[in-house]
Amino acid sequence: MINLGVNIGEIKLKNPVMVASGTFGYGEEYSKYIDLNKLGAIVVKSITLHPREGNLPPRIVETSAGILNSIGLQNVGVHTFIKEKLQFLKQFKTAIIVNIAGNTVQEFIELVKILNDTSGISGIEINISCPNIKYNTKNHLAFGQNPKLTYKLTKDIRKATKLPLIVKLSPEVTDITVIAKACEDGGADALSLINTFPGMAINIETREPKLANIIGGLSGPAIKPIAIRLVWKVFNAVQLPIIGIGGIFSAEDALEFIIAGATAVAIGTANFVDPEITLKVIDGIKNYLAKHKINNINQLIGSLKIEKEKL
Amino acid sequence: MINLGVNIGEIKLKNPVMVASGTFGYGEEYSKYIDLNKLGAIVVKSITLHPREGNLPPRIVETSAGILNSIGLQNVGVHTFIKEKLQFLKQFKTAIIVNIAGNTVQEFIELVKILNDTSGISGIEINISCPNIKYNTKNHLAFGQNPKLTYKLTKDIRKATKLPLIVKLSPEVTDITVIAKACEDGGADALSLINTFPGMAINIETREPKLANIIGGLSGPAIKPIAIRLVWKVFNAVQLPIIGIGGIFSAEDALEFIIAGATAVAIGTANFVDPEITLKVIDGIKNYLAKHKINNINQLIGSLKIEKEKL
Amino acid sequence: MMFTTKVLENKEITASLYYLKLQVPDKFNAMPGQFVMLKINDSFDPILRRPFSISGFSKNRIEILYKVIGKGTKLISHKKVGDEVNIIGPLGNNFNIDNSKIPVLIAGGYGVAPLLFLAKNIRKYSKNKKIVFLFGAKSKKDIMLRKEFKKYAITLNVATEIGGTGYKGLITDLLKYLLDNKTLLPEKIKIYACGPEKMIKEISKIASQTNISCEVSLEALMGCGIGVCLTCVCATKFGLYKHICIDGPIFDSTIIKL
Amino acid sequence: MMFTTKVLENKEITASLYYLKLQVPDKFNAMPGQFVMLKINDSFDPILRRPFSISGFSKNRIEILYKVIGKGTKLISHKKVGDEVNIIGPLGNNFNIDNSKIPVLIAGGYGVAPLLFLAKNIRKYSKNKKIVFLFGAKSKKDIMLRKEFKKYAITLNVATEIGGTGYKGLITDLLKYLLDNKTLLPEKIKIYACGPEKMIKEISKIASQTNISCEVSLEALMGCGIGVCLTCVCATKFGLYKHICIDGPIFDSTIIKL
Ligand SMILES: Cc1cc2nc3c(=O)[nH]c(=O)nc-3n(C[C@H](O)[C@H](O)[C@H](O)COP(=O)(O)OP(=O)(O)OC[C@H]3O[C@@H](n4cnc5c(N)ncnc54)[C@H](O)[C@@H]3O)c2cc1C
Ligand SMILES: Cc1cc2nc3c(=O)[nH]c(=O)nc-3n(C[C@H](O)[C@H](O)[C@H](O)COP(=O)(O)OP(=O)(O)OC[C@H]3O[C@@H](n4cnc5c(N)ncnc54)[C@H](O)[C@@H]3O)c2cc1C
Ligand SMILES: Cc1cc2nc3c(=O)[nH]c(=O)nc-3n(C[C@H](O)[C@H](O)[C@H](O)COP(=O)(O)O)c2cc1C
Ligand SMILES: Cc1cc2nc3c(=O)[nH]c(=O)nc-3n(C[C@H](O)[C@H](O)[C@H](O)COP(=O)(O)O)c2cc1C
Ligand code: FES
Ligand code: FES
Repeated sequence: MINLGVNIGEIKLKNPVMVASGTFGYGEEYSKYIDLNKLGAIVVKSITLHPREGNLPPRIVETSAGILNSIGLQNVGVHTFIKEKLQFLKQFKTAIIVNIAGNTVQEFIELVKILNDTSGISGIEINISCPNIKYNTKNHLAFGQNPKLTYKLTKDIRKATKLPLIVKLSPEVTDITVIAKACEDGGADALSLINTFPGMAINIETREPKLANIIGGLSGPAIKPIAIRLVWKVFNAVQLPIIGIGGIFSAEDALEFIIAGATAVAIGTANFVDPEITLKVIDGIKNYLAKHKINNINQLIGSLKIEKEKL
Repeated sequence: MINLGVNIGEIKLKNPVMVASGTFGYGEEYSKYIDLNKLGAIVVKSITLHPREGNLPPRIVETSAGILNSIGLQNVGVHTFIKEKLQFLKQFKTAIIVNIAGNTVQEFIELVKILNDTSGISGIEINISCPNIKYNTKNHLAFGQNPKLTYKLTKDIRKATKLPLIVKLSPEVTDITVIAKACEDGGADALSLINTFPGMAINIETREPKLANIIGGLSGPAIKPIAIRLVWKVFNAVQLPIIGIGGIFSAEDALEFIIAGATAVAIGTANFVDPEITLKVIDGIKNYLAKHKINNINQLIGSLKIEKEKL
Repeated sequence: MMFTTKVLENKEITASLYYLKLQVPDKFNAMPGQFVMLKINDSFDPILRRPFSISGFSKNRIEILYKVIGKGTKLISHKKVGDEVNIIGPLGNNFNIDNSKIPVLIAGGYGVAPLLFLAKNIRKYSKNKKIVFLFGAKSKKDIMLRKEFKKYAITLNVATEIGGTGYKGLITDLLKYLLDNKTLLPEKIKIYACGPEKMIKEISKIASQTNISCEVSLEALMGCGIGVCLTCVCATKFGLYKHICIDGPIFDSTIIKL
Repeated sequence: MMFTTKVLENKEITASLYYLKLQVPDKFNAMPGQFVMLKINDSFDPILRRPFSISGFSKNRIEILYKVIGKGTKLISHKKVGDEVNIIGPLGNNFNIDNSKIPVLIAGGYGVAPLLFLAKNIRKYSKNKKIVFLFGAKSKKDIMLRKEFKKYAITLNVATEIGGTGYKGLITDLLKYLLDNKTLLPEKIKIYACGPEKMIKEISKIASQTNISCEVSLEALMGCGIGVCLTCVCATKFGLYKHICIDGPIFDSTIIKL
């Protein structure tokens, strides 16, 4: 028997294949295409304290091997989420991770407190890196771009909850290990990387941005090489388990992340193109392990072979 | 008559289409495919004080809509460059920009001093952002990732030369406007952005990095949306002319950069796929201007239309 | 549902407009107004699926009428009989037929696709029902499938912008003309429209001014087509967004804000 | 030179091995050992051109023998007669024929491509010259183009790893065997080899040990094929890198370090 189970802090996953926040809604639509019980974990679309309408359309641009999106955290708000969406998700034997977003530390804390009292949640992922909203921080940089803010936010949330805490990092930083360490020091249980890259596209005929929000977040295979490198960098800098995200469209892609140091992976954009992709990735990982006679996926995590003198 | 001429500081270009450092060698090979006289400028492969053999192979990986390279600044060294390569380039009526790289401020200064005494050079581009070499800086970060180092380096070089000075920025920073301002304050005449993104790819069968150097620089259409957004951000933050670089494969791509705020563009990876691409881009820009009845390319620079309330 | 199927036919019927016929599984059942998301190939450039209205459905077979616009549709036009394509569908809602009224179908350009299906369906259930079909296009050559319309006993009222056949002018001008001269009576008709945004906007305006019951088919850039990515929003008059892929693509013209 | 041309033929000749024939301009002139860079299509995935040895050349036409390995070659295998492809070439250097020696051509797998061209060329200029051709592959079915070899009066010495035809074992074992039993005399022959790296390594070793003059064709990941990107380096015994695309792909086996 091959063991596919991994642990993200105290969250036990039956396999390392999760779905990324914002690309799987609250699971309802995909339940028509796949058996949600088979997933490692479901990370729901970012939830805010109050419902959000999101940005003006157009909200998406197709780019080479990627997409830019500027949804702007459209969501039903935490109360409706708990009342309606979570009820649906609870019926599955799959870890539910609630991704939360806030504009201030206070908003995050309030959200966490509400979730503390809610059953059926395996963990919390804090989104400190959405490129589609304006933050009240210096230069409008996201929390996740400032190590001090990241540390403080993580610590304050850590104090407010016993739920496993995952911090989702922005790739738009000079040295991601500094941010990762801030999360570790602040008491995070795991890290998700990466969120989308801020990007832009212009309609040259009208000379207007293609997105109403001007900028959007770049996701998809285009960013995969960057994401793998950041996972590897962070894996070598902190002890926390890493959820690898960015352009995963196949089992091979997922395995690259795992070998680089990811304990689990989350699939984002690929869900849009192939609603069955998650199950295909799980099967592919299984076949790979069988072929390579590895009976426990944990042996693969961070197993990248590098000649010593190169480090 | 449509005017295609632009100025990068004191460098007058007959059109805004340049070629990016490291993707055009020293021009010899491409002279068999195109008339080098037609280019706006040629930026030569990074030159170092002494010849460099570069990194071990494999040095390239194809990724989705991009490539990772880890050449490692292989070059003939400044002396051979001047004696052999520059002689060849001098025969063309095209601006020659010499891209230089060094490990220390001292190395950069020495290089600049040698170039000061050399005729036939229109400007210097300093590469403070190569992802393929290890710097003697803190955390091995490139000069271009630290605003103070960037400022000091720019200022010291500025003092050492009267040649127009272009600084080539790394995209791997938290806030590129801070670096851009450091260059402006240090006395740079223009900015090139962007250099490649650090990235990685793994052979899952052998579990080894696909590049001998482990990491490489990501270029190509994959990074275009990120590059355009960074150009736009810097355009709104500093007064310096910008050379837009990143995934330009067509006139449409070049125009996106120009509308976002680039005074000129440099074509990199696309030269490998289509040696004639530069001329096609020049023609395409001309046709666009004619169609849109714009008789001076300078009117297009930074002409992105954005409703006020969105800024 | 998602399935991989075979191209039965893919031919150009007029300048850059293609008729694609695909095999579909037994379980596949479609209503006029619904659409499919078609995967172009295995490459990541282009990466997204493309939405297309179903323009005809019979057992084990659907038809798509598409115009070559950019990279994606160009690649689709290269597909040959027997080539495989992957489809998600049928998706979205459908036109609501009001049997008490005369259906007035108004198509602009490739907007004819879902309306052709609708017309066929109406004809299928009532042989003699009057169907008014207004078809607007740039020029004569863009008015295609005349034979197909004839087969289903549907008379076309054609408008071309540059003239050459039928009414010279916009299809919305033709509509106004037919309303003005009382050929069409507002209380007796229901409009079903599909076409460029400008046309939809104008028809919605006319419908609201004259109190005509009216359904329109909308388009939006779509990431997923199944209600997840939240990219395909359209503003409504009640301040809330609708998602064109699941709340639409068919909307009552009175609720949307274009 | 760079040009867009038409596919004249593209057919599978044995499991996942294809023979592609392309039209080339009048000015195109190729020598055995040279290669072309083929653009797959207009998509950016895959983005790079693919290098292929020229395996045959006659006026206005080249032949390429390629194996389907990954994304790029799979897409090439879908090309149909009349489809357009863009080519840069001919590129690289060529084999140096030493007329005073018996040519011993050693091919592993699709490494047969440039050697087929070489063999044809040698035959073209001397009808009766002895040509020794060692062809190694996995199994019998991988030994293709027997007719073509026959036509040029070239006798194949075949080795297959799993046996079934010819010598059972590696092609390098067959070479050793032929040297041991003096069928081939080191001072009388010159080796021209193309195949997997392991084979090239082994042949280079044998050649150096027995003092046989030997040229090998090397492969490397190539960004440009024209000497600019500096990705295709190969270490030499003198410490300096050579660029396989312009200094090669043909090298004297004594200078390279694999
Ligand atoms: C519900 C629905 C039904 C449609 N039915 C039809 C039909 O029956 N026949 C037909 O010819 N076309 C139809 N379209 C439009 C069709 O989807 C686009 O023409 C097509 O996606 C263009 O792809 P491209 O790659 O050729 O163009 P590009 O411009 O290169 O596409 C770039 C991106 O924009 C998107 N896009 C471009 N134009 C449109 C558009 N008008 N609507 C939505 N997305 C667009 C593409 O999907 C892609 O993501 C429909 C669209 C929707 C939303
Ligand atoms: C000078 C030269 C001559 C060649 N001649 C032939 C020939 O005659 N017949 C033939 O079948 N093949 C030949 N090859 C190998 C051929 O180029 C590769 O098999 C092909 O590029 C694989 O592309 P892919 O997309 O199918 O594979 P993938 O593995 O998906 O390609 C990924 C990347 O790796 C590169 N790559 C993969 N394998 C090789 C390889 N062996 N050599 C160089 N690059 C590679 C691809 O070009 C691409 O950039 C030659 C290679 C070189 C360098
Ligand atoms: C349409 C869309 C919406 C997203 N919404 C969120 C979100 O609400 N919260 C969040 O943390 N990440 C969000 N993301 C980012 C993804 O979770 C993921 O980090 C990113 O897309 C990279 O992975 P991918 O390349 O597999 O898509 C969104 C991504 C997309 C494409
Ligand atoms: C093979 C290769 C070598 C490069 N070498 C250099 C270099 O020596 N110095 C430098 O400043 N940039 C170098 N670059 C970066 C390019 O100049 C350019 O900034 C980058 O490739 C992004 O542009 P592109 O997407 O058009 O390729 C190199 C890029 C590639 C692909
Ligand atoms: S297209 Fe994704 S929600 Fe409508
Ligand atoms: S392939 Fe670019 S230098 Fe050889």
